Amino acid sequence: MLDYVWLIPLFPAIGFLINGLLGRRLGKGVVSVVGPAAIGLSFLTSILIFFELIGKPASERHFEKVIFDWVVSGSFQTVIGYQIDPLSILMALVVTGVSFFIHIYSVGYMHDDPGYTRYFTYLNLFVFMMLNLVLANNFLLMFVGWEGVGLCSYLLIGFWYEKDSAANAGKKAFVVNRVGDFGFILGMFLIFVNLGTLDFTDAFAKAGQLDTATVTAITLLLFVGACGKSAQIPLYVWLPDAMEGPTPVSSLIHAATMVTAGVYMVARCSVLYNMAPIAMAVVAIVGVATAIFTASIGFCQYDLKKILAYSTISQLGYMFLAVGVGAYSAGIFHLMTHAFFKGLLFLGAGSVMHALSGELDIRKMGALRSKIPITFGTFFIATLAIAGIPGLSGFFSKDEILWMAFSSPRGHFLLWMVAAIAAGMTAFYMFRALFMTFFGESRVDHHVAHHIHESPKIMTVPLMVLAFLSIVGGYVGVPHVLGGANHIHEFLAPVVGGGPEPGKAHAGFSILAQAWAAGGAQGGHSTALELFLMVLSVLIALTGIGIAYFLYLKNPILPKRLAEQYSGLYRLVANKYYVDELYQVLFVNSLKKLGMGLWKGFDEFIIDGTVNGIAYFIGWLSSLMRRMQTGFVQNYAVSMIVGGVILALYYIMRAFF
Amino acid sequence: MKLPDIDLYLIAPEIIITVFGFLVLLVDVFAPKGEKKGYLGVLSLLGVAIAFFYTLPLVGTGKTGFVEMFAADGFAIFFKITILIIAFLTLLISIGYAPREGIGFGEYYALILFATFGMMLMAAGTHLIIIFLGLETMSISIYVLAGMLRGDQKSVESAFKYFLLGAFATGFLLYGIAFLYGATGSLYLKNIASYIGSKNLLNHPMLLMSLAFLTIGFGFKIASVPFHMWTPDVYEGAPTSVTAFMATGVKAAGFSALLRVFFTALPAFQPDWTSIMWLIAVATMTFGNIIAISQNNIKRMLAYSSIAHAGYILVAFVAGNKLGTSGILFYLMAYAFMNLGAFTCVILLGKKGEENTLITDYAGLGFKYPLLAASMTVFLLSMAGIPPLGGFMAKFYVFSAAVEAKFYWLAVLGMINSAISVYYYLRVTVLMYFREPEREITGLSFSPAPTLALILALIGTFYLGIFPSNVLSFAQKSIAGLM
Amino acid sequence: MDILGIPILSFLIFFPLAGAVLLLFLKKDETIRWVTLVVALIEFVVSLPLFFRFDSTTAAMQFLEDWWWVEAYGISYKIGIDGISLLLVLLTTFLTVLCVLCSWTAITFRVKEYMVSFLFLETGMVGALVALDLILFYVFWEVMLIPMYLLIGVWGNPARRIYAAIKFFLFTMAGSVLMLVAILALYFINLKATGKATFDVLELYKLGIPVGTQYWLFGAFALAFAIKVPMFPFHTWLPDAHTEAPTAGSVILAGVLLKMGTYGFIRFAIPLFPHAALELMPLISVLALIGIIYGALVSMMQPDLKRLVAFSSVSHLGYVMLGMFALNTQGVQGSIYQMLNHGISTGSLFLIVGMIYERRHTRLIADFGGISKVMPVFAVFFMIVTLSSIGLPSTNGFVGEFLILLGAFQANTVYGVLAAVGVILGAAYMLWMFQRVMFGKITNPKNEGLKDLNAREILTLIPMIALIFLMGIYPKLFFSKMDVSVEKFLKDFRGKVEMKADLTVPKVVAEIKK
Amino acid sequence: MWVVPTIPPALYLILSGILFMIGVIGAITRRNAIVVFICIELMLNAVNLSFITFSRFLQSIDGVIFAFFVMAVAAAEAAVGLAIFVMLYRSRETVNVDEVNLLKW
Amino acid sequence: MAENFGILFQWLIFLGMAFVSIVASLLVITRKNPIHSALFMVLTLLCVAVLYILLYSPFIAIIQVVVYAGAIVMLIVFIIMLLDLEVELRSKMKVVYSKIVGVFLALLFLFGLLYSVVAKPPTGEIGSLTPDRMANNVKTVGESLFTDYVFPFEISAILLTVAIIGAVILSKKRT
Repeated sequence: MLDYVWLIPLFPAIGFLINGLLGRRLGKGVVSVVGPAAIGLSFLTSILIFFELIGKPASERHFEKVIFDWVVSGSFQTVIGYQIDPLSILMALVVTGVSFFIHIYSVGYMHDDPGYTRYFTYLNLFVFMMLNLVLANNFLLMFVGWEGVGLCSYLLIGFWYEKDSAANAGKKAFVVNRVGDFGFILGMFLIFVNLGTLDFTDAFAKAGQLDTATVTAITLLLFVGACGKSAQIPLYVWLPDAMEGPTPVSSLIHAATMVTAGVYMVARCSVLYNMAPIAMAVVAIVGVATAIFTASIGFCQYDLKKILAYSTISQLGYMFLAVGVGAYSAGIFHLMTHAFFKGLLFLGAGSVMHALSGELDIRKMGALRSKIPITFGTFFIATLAIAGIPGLSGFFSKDEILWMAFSSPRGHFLLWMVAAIAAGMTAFYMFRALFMTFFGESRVDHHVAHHIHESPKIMTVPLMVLAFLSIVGGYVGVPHVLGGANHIHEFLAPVVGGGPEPGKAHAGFSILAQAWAAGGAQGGHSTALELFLMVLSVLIALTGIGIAYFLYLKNPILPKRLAEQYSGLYRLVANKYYVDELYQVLFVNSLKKLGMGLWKGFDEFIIDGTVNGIAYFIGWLSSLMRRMQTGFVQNYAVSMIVGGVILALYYIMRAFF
Repeated sequence: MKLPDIDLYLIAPEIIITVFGFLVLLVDVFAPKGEKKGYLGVLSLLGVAIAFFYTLPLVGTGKTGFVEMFAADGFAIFFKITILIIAFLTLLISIGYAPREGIGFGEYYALILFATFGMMLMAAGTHLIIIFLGLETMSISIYVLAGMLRGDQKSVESAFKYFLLGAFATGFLLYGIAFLYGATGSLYLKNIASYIGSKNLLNHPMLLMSLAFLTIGFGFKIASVPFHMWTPDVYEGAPTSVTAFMATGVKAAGFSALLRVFFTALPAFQPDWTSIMWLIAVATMTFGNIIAISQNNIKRMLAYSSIAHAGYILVAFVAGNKLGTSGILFYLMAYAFMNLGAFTCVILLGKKGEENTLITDYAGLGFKYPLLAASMTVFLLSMAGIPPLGGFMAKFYVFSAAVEAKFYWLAVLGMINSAISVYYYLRVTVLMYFREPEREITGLSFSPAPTLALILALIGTFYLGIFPSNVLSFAQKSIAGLM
Repeated sequence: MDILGIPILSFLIFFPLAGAVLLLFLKKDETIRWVTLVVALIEFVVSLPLFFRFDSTTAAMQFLEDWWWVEAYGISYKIGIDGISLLLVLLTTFLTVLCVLCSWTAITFRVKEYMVSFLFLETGMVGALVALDLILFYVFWEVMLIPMYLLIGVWGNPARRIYAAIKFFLFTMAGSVLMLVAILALYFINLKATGKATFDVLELYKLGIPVGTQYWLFGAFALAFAIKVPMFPFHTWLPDAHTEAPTAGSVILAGVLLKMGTYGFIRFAIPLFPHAALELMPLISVLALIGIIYGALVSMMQPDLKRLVAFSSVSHLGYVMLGMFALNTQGVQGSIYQMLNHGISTGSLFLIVGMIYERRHTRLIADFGGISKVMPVFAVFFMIVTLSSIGLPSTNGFVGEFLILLGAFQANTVYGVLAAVGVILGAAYMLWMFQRVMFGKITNPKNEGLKDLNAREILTLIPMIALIFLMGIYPKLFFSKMDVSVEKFLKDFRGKVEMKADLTVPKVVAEIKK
Repeated sequence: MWVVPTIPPALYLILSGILFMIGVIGAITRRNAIVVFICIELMLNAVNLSFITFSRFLQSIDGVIFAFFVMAVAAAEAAVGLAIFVMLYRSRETVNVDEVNLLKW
Repeated sequence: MAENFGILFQWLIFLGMAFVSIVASLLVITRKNPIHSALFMVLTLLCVAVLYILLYSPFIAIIQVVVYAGAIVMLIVFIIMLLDLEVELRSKMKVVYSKIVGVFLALLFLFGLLYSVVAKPPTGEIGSLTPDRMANNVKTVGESLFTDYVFPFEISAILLTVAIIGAVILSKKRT
């Protein structure tokens, strides 16, 4: 079965081709079958392969399949080839699985959209590209997927291209991603220049040859790519705008799968990252900073999807924190659980929109819980999961990250602290959204209110499946401290290792970490401390929930008053710290101005001016010189004399020399 | 007292031309009046053709005659062939043009033949008197030809200017010859050279002065700066067929005499003349090209262009090597075809009482008279030096000579000039193809003779561009006796 | 291999010419179109065996023909192809077919003259690509100018076509005149050193030229080619020429004519003057980089679609030059590949712009918006081509761009990094353009009734799209053809550069120093 | 006993040069075309003087012959030139050189 | 002694003629009336003719008087009379800068010219034609013309014919 790994991306590709080339002829019915079925088959294949893989001993869980030579130029040799190992199959499962349900959901959600066929075409293409990304056995093919998903993201964000905001958002996503890709591409160059290969296996095997500076540069550059794709500071700005796309797209691409590609990539390159402590520190810091920064933005948003978007960014920050402290498996674990609950949250939001005829402003919702109970139920589960309530998937994964941030040799107390606060903030704003949407008084527009309805089965079933997964998904990684086996950790260990070995931390935070250790917190690896921190984080989350409850259910007027009291701060946060505006001024406008200046000033004025100037000059000279031709014979004779005198003087001079 | 050996075969072409010249006059006198006199042209053509066939057997003989005053060496033969071709084409276009303008009487054709006779003497003379007399025969014929359109003020003015300046230049030329004679005691070019060599007269002021005088005299005929000033006026005013004849024939003959005198009689002074000629060459190219840009009469533009071409040829002259000299020969041949071709087009575009020589008259011609316009384009592009036309190959040889002689900058300046020249040649094609006509030109008649000339010129232009080998190796062989 | 007893390359050169002559005797526009199409198709079909019969294991010139032209001067009619020119020849014959197709309805007047010019142009292009004799090359090089000049000037956009045509002609002409002098100088240097009168490039490759002289000669060659490419700052003719030319003119200009410049570098300038090329590498690379970024920035602000694409060409060809002057395998191969890519992507872009121009008679971006709605098929094609142009992986653009960047990066890290910035900008301006044209609501009522592409137009675009993907997904097909040639090119180059110590035949030095 | 030296050729040549240049000056200053032509004849005459001088002092006949042909040419030119003047006068009523500039630039 | 006197006499004649010819030629270019110019031209020509005799070239001297002074100048005078050109005397001479420059340059040229004849005497090969053989050179010239120079002589015949044809065709009234 492993040999048929190429089937996994092939099915979506076939689906893409059928829908893309023939979809309009075949009609909606066929498209609704082909689209999800392609993914379903792919999902099925992944499952089969997964089982075959776990049937093997841990050390043999690696398989590569080369399809054909791709770019071959001198010593530069790359192939189209797929590899199966725990990491990639896990990703493939998540991708195909979540995609499958979201496809099904989409059949209902997009049912009346005129671009139905186009939608599924893009979606299949996306899955194909995503699978290339996760299954690739070399950097270049990964990059194909990497850019490919970016393209699909672009296409799907701008799906309703007639809306300027959608088109703009799509373009923004693509360009910002390109900035990230710029780093990725340079990272690849460095790898190739130093190792002579872009093949994962080869490259990681040879990684030992790299010196620290190089490997740091490589990893940092790759991280720039990850920042772009996974919306980390400073390249996160595209993701909130990406909510212009259809909601299932947000769910699939901008929550569950594509945006996590950066995390996957860092995990994939764990060998390299482990060699570059500084880079890891950067990853961790950027991750945690993103987590708290965007969580704070989530406070003041009223657009349900935007809240979820910022939450996504924040959660991605967590994942980076995890991989940054060397807890790759924790990061991937969170990636997986996040895919479930965040996918669910978005689908739920979609369901809400469906019920409210597209309304997204939570100020115009409220008291929906009884009207759309399934949506509410699943949404509620997901919210609990993301808030880190024990028992649900989010709790396990988030808690592992927090613990690793604290305990890992690359970790630090401060990282933990910030992350924990961010977790509390997450709980707060998620519940804020939940409360404002489903509880309290209805603020729904009256002409919408009378036909609020639950979504059809085809939408609610995926919700329920994902809700189920959000609950149980965490049990593959129950930490040892709670008596779990942490299967996922073990499963991934052959690929990402057990993280950096303790004590080997020799740079980055090591000094601080040692100080912390020396400061008496050497219980870092003690069970008690772990449990204590776990409880602490749960408490923080509950506090967040409590505040949300207090502010939005008990005293719904209070938030407004607070906002008025601290209007400066409020405006700052509500306007997302003006980052977009800053970028607009810094990059977009200045580049436009530069472009204009170069065009008008340099191209047309200087270069063309010079060229035309010469032409005009010659023309002018010509019109001047023709006047010498006066028409008077005697002037002509004088001209001859002039020539004669010059000649005569010249020749007589020659007589002397 | 003994008569020199007279070898009439040697001067057979000249004799035939002269005889036909008189024949034309006689036929004209005895022919009934008022009729169309196309046959006069045909008769002249016949003369040229016969002369041509009498020239061919002389190829490679290298004989001299009349006390070595007259040579039938390769150089002379090459030029004679060129000149006869020019005369032939000129006569062909004249058959269409002269009657149209009311000058198609016997004297016109006779004068063309006599001028041809003079040119041939210039090419063949190895004695200064022959060269001088040839030059004068040519000049006087052309003075008259230029003023043929007696009712046309421009034509009269052109003859007047040409005459005054021509006579003025003759004075200088004569002074140069006198000094040559005074310094060496001989009028034979070969003797002059050997005398200079044997007596080592390199710094003789009189000889150097004579160089200056000769440069003025010949520079006038070939229209090099600053002795070029007559060219535009005379070319513009003269009847177009005569202009064509002047632009090609006079220039060719002028160059033949220049080459003959400088390379045969004064090769010792090559280092002396090189740098000043360098200057003249550059000035000639530049003046011609730059002023041509702002012209609005096609004849005048072609006049300036012909000045520029003289400049290109002078580049090869400056190079002074075998390549250059043969390049000049080739150039003049190619130039004859393309320039005569261009003038033929100019003539074909005109009709009685309407010359249509403004460049704006060419607007929209490209699609109205596609073949005429295409031919004109070919000639202009050839003059601009675009391959695969004769003009390109000609320029190629000329500049390669300069490069060979290590006059890199001269070659570069030449090529830059060539690029500038493209502008005004293109201007005509722009008008022909890209613009709508400002006024309708209708009722053109393409009489057979000029059309034939056009075709021949086209063939020549293409032939020299695509298969330059034969003519080039002929030219290379031809200069053997010269240097 | 012979076609009708004529060696294949000669056939390829002169067949279009024969076709053009045939056209002169035809009267009806429709017949003329069909005949031209058939001629172009035959030409293309005949050129295909080149690809299949090409021996990709040798770097030697193949399909060689060698006759004297002007023997006294050593000018020969020597033609042949290697892996580098092979693909460009095919590109030429291929694009010509599409150009004829896309001119079908766009050209309504003087069809005969148009088609004649086009076939004439094809002769020039193929000739220049296969010529192995400098003079022969120069002749074809110049021959290309005239039909292109006419194409722009006669069938161009009325407003500024004359300005554009003259500018095109004079720029190119100005560059090439110096090249002729340099060719001559090279000839005489060779003549003095070896006593052999020849313009045969392969012979001249062997010549060691003193470095000081190389600078001059390289400079003269480089100027001619740089103008043609066009490299910054000689590029200003391009936007005008492209904008004013008819669609097919733009296609062929972008697709093939610009490649003449880059091809000239790789065939003549670099191998003939390796030391100068090496020494001037930073200069050219920096100019290429400026071109990349400059082109992108200026492109961003263009209000006119064609002008935008034209400036994007400046940027793309900057990549080509950068890769070539990386002078390593990846760079050079990428560069050659990018030449093909640019021909296809930008060619298609011009086709597409032409199609929409035919419908709306405007090319101003501001006049469009929301076209996707009314022309969905068109939108798909446009999107794919746009993506190819910005080098999205799995399209052809990516492979070339990536290798170029890689090559440049290996040659000089800074170049690689700066060039990669261009990739970002490329996405920005292309997508912005796409957005403004295709997305949003239809604001201009004139755009509401636009018809989607017809069969002929789709037929024109499909081969392009197919190639875009084929070249993006299975580039080996093409790389395998040029591999050996490129390796030889680089090997010769390195060999010569290392030979620096005993570089010159002493005789030559003495001659030059005089 | 003093011996008067014979007249050196240089003096003749100087005279010839002066006459030539007077002719040149006349030719470029006078307005009347006929006077201009007279001046040109003066130039030719000066050249002839040179030829004869050289002929005399080099003791060769060539100079004399050349002078003879120069005269023939001068006569021919006179004939044609005066005809041109007459023609010019007929069309313009003037033979002033600076009124004849229809053709220029 | 006698030789001395002869030579002295030659000097006198030479200086006198030179002086007169220069003055006359200056008058040629300064007299406003073209007739006067023409007549002073005759004077110049006559002076030069005398010098020719001094240079042992009586043939040329005769031709000078007959052809030049007799024919050409008469033709000129005739034309002046015919065209009635004295009327134009009244128009004043325009001072054109180029003419002043021209005069200046011509003088400069003259110095070059004079330098070149003074710096070195004629260096040409000395022929066999001693002055006494030269003295009756009508015969010598005649012989030369019809032997060695027969071809140029024939050419000059054609030249003159051309001139006549030209003169006739140009000056005849329009048909």
